[in-house]
Amino acid sequence: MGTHCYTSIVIVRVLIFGELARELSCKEIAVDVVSTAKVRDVNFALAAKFPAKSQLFQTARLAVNHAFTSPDSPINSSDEVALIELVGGG
Amino acid sequence: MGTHCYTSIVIVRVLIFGELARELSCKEIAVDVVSTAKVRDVNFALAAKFPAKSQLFQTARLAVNHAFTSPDSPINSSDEVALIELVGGG
Amino acid sequence: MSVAIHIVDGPLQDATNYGAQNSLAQTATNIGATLVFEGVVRALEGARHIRALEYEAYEPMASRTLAGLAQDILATHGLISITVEHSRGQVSVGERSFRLSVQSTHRKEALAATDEFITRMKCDVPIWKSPVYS
Amino acid sequence: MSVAIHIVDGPLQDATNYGAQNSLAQTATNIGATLVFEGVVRALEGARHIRALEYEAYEPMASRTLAGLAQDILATHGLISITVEHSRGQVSVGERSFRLSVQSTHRKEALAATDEFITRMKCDVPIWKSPVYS
Repeated sequence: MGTHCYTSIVIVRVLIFGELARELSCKEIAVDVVSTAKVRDVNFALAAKFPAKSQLFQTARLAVNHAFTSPDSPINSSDEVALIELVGGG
Repeated sequence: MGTHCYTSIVIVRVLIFGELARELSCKEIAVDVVSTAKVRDVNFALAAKFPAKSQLFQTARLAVNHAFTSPDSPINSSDEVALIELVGGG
Repeated sequence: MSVAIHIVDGPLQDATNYGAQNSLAQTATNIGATLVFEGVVRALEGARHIRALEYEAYEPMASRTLAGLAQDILATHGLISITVEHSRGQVSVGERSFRLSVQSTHRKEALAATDEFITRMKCDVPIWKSPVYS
Repeated sequence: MSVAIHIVDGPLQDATNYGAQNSLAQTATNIGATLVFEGVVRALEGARHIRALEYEAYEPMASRTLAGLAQDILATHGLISITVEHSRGQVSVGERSFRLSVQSTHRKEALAATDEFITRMKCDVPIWKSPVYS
């Protein structure tokens, strides 16, 4: 009579730009998070996937659906997530 | 056997501008100073001539021959003196 | 009070309507100062010579963030108008990639607004630049 | 590095050479910022409506003082160029009486130089303005 834990996993795609995109040779990173994940869990998943860039990814600002959001905001696989860091327009 | 003091007097013309010129209805003020006078003596002579504006004239900056000068500089009747105060270009 | 944002492909052209000559100024008689700041691509990026900068804008967030920032700066500094133009794509050395045009009643707020706008833009607006070497 | 001073009769016309488009910029590839500040005559002087301002310049001291100030600001802030245009005579509401154009490597010095130039100009340069009422 055990307890069954069902935690569904969703894939979140994170757009990256500029120097970071060139360095990693990609424009988008896909990470797995649990379906109840918050924005900060996406940061942690990115950091786990790229240990060499752990510091950057843990603290990077993520925009969800074209707006900056709180690390506490919920996240869905249908959200458009973008890493907005190292910008320098002008 | 008294001592004779000869102090020659020179006339210095001081150009004025802007509000002050309109208020006094003139563009130039002539004052008498001794021939050994310094720039500050011109200030004092102006203040003595217009007691109601004593404060302004005692402290006003005078340009001599188109440059700001020290109150200690000598002054001659041939110098072009201008009162540069209350400016506000731009 | 008005805000306008333009993301332009390639280098910015000459501004056609500067300061007091534009249509707003003909009606807004409380304009006492206009300020136009332009960013120009320099030949040196760090220690290396470049030929151009390539600007990448994440749209529509870039335009939205610029508009939100402009609205905020307009309100905070009590400006009369603010217009932002930013390039995307390639801009060669000597060409302009950014123009901020501000109208205000006095000079102080125009200068303070320009300084704050550019500082915050560089931090918050998703536009990236990459050097293009010869 | 260059300094230019122009005392102009009546209102200033549109600037013909802005920032990166002028001849200096075509050779000076370290220009990263250009700033153009314009002073515009406002309808209200204090609480009263005016029709124009009348500017009176004491020449050649006005031009000399502007040139000395511009040279000093250029050197202190490490600017690339500075151009000053100032009206004398009558300038109507909505028209421009002053333009300061600065070229520099970075934005910070352009903004700081503009602020300091105008503050010191208002104190030291023998140009007086008087309201003209309707």
